[in-house]
Amino acid sequence: MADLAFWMIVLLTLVSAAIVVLNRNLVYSAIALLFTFFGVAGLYVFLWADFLAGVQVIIYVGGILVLIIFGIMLTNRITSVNISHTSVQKSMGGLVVLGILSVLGIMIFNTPWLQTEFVEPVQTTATIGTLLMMDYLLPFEVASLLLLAALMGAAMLSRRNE
Amino acid sequence: MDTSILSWIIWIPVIGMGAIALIPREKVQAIKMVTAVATGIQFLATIGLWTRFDLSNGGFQYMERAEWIPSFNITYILGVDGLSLPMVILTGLLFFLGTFVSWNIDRAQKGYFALYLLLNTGVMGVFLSLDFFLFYVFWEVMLLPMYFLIGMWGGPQREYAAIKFFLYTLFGSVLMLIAILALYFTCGRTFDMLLLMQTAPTALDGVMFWGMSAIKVIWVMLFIGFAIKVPVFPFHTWLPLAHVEAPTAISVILAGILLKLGVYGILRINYTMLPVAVWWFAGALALLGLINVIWGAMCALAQKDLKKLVAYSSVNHMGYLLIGMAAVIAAGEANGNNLLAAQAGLGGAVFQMFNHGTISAMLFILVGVIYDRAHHRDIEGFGGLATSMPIYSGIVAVAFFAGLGLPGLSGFISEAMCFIGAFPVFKAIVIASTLGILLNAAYFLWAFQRMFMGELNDKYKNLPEINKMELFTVVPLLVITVFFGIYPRPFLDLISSTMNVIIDTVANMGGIAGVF
Amino acid sequence: MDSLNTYLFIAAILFSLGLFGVITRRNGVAVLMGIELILNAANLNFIAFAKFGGMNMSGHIFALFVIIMAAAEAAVALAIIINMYNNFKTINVDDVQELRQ
Amino acid sequence: MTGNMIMDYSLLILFLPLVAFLIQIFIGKRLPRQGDWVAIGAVVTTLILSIAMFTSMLIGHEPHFAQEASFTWLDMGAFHIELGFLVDNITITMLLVVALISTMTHIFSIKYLEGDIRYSRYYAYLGLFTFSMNGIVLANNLISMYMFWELVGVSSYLLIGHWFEKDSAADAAKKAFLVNRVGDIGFFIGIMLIFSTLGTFVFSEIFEGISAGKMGGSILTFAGVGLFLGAMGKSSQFPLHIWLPDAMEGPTPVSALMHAATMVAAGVYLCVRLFPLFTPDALLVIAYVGGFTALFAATIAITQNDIKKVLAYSTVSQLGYMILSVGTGAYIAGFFHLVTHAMFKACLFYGSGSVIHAMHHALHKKHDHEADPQDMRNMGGFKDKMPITYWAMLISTLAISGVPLFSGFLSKDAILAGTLSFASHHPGHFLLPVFGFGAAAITAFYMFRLIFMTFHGKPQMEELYDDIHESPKEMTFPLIVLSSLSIFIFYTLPYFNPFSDHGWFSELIVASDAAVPGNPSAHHIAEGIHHAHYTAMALSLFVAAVGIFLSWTFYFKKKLSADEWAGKLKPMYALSFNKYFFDENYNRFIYQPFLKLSALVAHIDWDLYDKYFINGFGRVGKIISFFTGRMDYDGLDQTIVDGIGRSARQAGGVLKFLQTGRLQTYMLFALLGVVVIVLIQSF
Repeated sequence: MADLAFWMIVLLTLVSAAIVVLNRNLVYSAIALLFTFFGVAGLYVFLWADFLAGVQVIIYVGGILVLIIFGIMLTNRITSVNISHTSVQKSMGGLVVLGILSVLGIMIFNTPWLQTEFVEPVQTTATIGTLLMMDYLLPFEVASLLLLAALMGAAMLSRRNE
Repeated sequence: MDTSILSWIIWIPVIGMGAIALIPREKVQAIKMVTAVATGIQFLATIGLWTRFDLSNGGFQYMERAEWIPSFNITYILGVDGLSLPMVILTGLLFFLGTFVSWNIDRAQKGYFALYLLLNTGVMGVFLSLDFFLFYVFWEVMLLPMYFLIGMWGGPQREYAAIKFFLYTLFGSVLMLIAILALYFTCGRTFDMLLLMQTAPTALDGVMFWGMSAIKVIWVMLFIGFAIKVPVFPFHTWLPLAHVEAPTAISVILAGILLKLGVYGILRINYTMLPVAVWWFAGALALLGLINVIWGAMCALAQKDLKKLVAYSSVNHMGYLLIGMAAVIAAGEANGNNLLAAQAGLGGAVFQMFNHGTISAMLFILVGVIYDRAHHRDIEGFGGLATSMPIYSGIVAVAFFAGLGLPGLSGFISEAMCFIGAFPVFKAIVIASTLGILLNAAYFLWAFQRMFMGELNDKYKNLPEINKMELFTVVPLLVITVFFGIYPRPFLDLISSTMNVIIDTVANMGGIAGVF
Repeated sequence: MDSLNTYLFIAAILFSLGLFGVITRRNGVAVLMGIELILNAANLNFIAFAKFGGMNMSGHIFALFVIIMAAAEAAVALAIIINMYNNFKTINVDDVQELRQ
Repeated sequence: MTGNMIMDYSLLILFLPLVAFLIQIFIGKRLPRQGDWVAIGAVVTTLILSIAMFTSMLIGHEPHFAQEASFTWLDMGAFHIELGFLVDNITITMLLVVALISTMTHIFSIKYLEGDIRYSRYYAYLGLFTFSMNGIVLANNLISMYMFWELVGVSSYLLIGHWFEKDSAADAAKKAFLVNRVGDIGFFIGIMLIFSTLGTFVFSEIFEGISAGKMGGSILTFAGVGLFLGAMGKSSQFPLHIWLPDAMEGPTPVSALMHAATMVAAGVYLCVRLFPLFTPDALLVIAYVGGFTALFAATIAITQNDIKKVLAYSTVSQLGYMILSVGTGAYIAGFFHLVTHAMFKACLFYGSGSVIHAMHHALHKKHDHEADPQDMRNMGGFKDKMPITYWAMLISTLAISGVPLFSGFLSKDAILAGTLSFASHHPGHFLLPVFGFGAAAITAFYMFRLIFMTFHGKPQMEELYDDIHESPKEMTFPLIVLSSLSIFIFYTLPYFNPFSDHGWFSELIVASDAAVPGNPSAHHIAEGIHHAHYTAMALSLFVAAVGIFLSWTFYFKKKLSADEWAGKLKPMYALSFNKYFFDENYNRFIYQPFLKLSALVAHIDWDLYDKYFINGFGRVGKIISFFTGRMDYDGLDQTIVDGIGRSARQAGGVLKFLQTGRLQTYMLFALLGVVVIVLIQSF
């Protein structure tokens, strides 16, 4: 059962990811991306990362995807029926990407990964919280600074310069 | 002594340079003050070195050691001994005085003083570094500011002079680099000079390069690299040109310190790392010294340009020094263990280094003084200046007399020591080179007569007398010259322990020199 | 199913797809989507390593930071794209060919 | 006087003039009277101190008195030099002579140099000169002697060139220094030879070493000749005599100081000090050089018309005597002559200075700037106008001519006796006494010629005659003092026999034995001199009489015309008058060729070697880079590279689209690169 669910989620993720990159219509791509994100969130669940799965859904789906769709809306006339776009150098790109994939695959399967016994976590969210406030306090602050900077930068950039 | 005073001495000018970089180019006075303060502090620090220097220790003192590039065994080693300390003090002094000589530089002062301080760091670094790689780096650091200082602030032919100087010395340093690398790879991959001094003689024993003994090949390559700086006879022609075209302060530094770097290199590296080859080369060294003496003197005799005359006099004076250096082999078995002659010769050579530093610096400053006033340096174009500028001509007279080796002034003692030391080994060469004493006097006195004696040239009736700033730059050198001329003992005490170490190193190789 | 290699390979495929999108898409927003895919692939790796490395929570923290980064990046990138659109009246990246020979 | 006091006094005598020099040079101009009183005070003090030392020497009456003190000057371990003083009877006597002549010069110069623009400078240099000479006198080792030796050279340079506005003075100063340097080279080589063999510079140690046989043979001869070469330069012996007559360009009191007590005396003093180390061969060289110089310079003096030139050549000739006596072993006689000569020669120079001073003022009054105030042909009959000068000069002339009752007779006689004795032992060297007696005759002749031309006969420039006056007290005082000291009594005390040189001098100043094994002992030489004493006396009296008589007939009675005889002996006259063309020949065969050679060397160095050889490297480099440039461009670039390029252009028509400006393409290729690298790596 779990196996089946797992493979279903994998399939969902990969197929929707393929649609994201291959579909000519941007709106379709965006919607496919939604499913990809959900799929990845599902995989997180399988990996015992419940907190992250939540975050994934909230930020990616609730934040980034909405942003992307806004981007599409803002840059294409919504009235034009065909919000589509073409791709270039597909064959060449596909070849290279396949090459990369095979390289990665060979690497993945040939590397003797160091693995340790799985320990069932007591509570991931609390641990993450503690870690963020203790060990990773500085990166945490830097990240907040980064977000602030991104906010200001985005505002600055998208302003019409009169 | 666990201090980092040597590092401070080296890097103070760089701090000054940083400060200058922050000052706007219009604030010339501030730039000059910063230079003066930086060089002044450095000079005081070198004096401090002297006061706490252990005279009885012939080895290195104030050592500093730090990792730099461990993967290539490159370390940051500094140290000072009786050979380098006088040079360090001289460098500190001349750069300090040189700042005031440069006071009248009238364009691009910011760049000038920044480069000047960089040059200072380079020179100090060469004298103080005990790692071959560091040595080479400083050697090159010194080259570049010199190129710009001559090429941008020099006389009419400055670009030609600068490029010639640069190419000539670069040629030398390439040879030196090859030799350094050869030593590095044959002697256990280290640049540490102290280590090389111990390992090089044995590690190189029997090694051949292209069918020649590696020791000889490396020795000669290093020698040529240094000889260009000295300059030894066939490599000397960059010198008159560079000296003549350089601005006064840079001529002072060139003659006073840069020429000594060559000699210092030969003594520090050729003599202590490859002492065997000294035996093989000493005769040639003395002969080159003779040629330098006579050739330089004759060229000086024929000069019409005062600065060129002084420049050739450097060639001439360096000849005495080479002869003195060659005397070191007197201490060997083959020459009857004549330690006395070796000490006189080597001590004389090092003393001559210092004395030539002060005397030629003085001469160049004085040439600069008259050039600033008359805007030419043609000896024949003056006449009777002693009437219009009595103080100046008095000082010039003393400087000239110092240059011609008058007893009571320091130049005499070092020249005499060089001769006395070399005499037992190279009788014919020394006797021939005593002719230099005469020629020396001839060109200085003749120039003096043409410039200062005779009827006063009306054109120069109202030349202003030497001013306070110029006096300030000359008088310390004058005092040193007179003091060491009367009582040389403090100086010789300073160097003698180290000299004995070098003499021992070379003399001990006498036994195998025959086989070699 | 529940092995590290599986997750890694899934992540690799996801990465390759993202890369393909980045390389081939002409539309800036689409390129951005590709980048998001790549980032997701990376995150997947982190989490997978975290789980199979003895539930090391540092992996989660890293993933969290990547998500934060992604959010910031998406905001800035979209701002750029909108700016570009304002200037060039297109968001097709290959129409913006200032670098052309 | 205790030893310590002697040393203290010597130090004071040495350094007082130096202090005066320093004061004068730095603040002299700002002192009242330009500070001449500082200098005079200093030398007068040294004179008093010297007299004190001298009296103590006379009272103590120790012939072998000697006192040494030294300090370490430099020390490098094995190589160390001790500088020090040696005070013995010779030193004390010499110090007195130097102090006396120096004092007289200082006093004489007050009026002679009055109003000179560099009055304080002049006194400063006199102080330096005195200091340097005292240094030579006191030295107990070769190094400090050499140092002071050169300092003497410098001070002479400064003083001869005192009036440097005149080219001739500047030339003369330079010439003096350079000619001396030639000698100094020999001196220095001698020092090196000795030091490299014996390892010491101290006289006594050198002598010990030589007696012990550590040094000898030809090396010692060479060393001796080298050292003597230094003496030749300073004492202006043939062929290095050329600087001395020119040095007359200096102020006259300087000439007096230089020719009587300081500079030229230094050479003789050196020979006296170092006598024990000369080998027989070296001594022979010395004797011949000295003897020849004595005669040679005398022959030049005959024909000179410049009053100072006559005295200059006479000095050269007298120095030749002293050197000759060193060569024959009778060096104490030479030293004796040095002392007596100092008095009368200084007196003669002051006399001539006094005359020139008078002439100068007279000419000045007449606004005559053409006539030469030093030319004896413009003088004549000054006897009545300048009685003190006349009598002083006459006494000195009698002394120099070797007339009994005067000091010169005693010393000259001793020298001539020495040569006679030497010749009797070595009959092959009969020329030495011939030189000596010949020179004696000629000396008497030309000195009286000087007296007669200057002080007797009709005034040659009548218009001047009335304006000639005796010089002021400051100038006549030294004349009186020094001419009195030319009387025999001062040298023979406590005895009064004017025909015997037996006195305090011969008792207190005794010769030391030669250190070289095989040289005759001092006793032996003294014996020989004693033996030849009366023969020499008779002969010298005879030749002096002949000389004076001839001079009297030529220039006083005018029985024989000098001009006529000059015409008859034209070639010889011309040679003598032109000083045997030494200057001209040196100029033609040495200076000019050497200057030309130097110019050539400089030309080779700068215009050939540097321009073509060194810059040749640059030029060759340029040519090579031109060709490599050509090869690079025409060969490599145009054919091969461009060939590839051309062929690539067709294919590259496609490839150029690689540079699309599309970032994605670039990225694509970057990724391709990654794949390729990974693939390559994995193999």
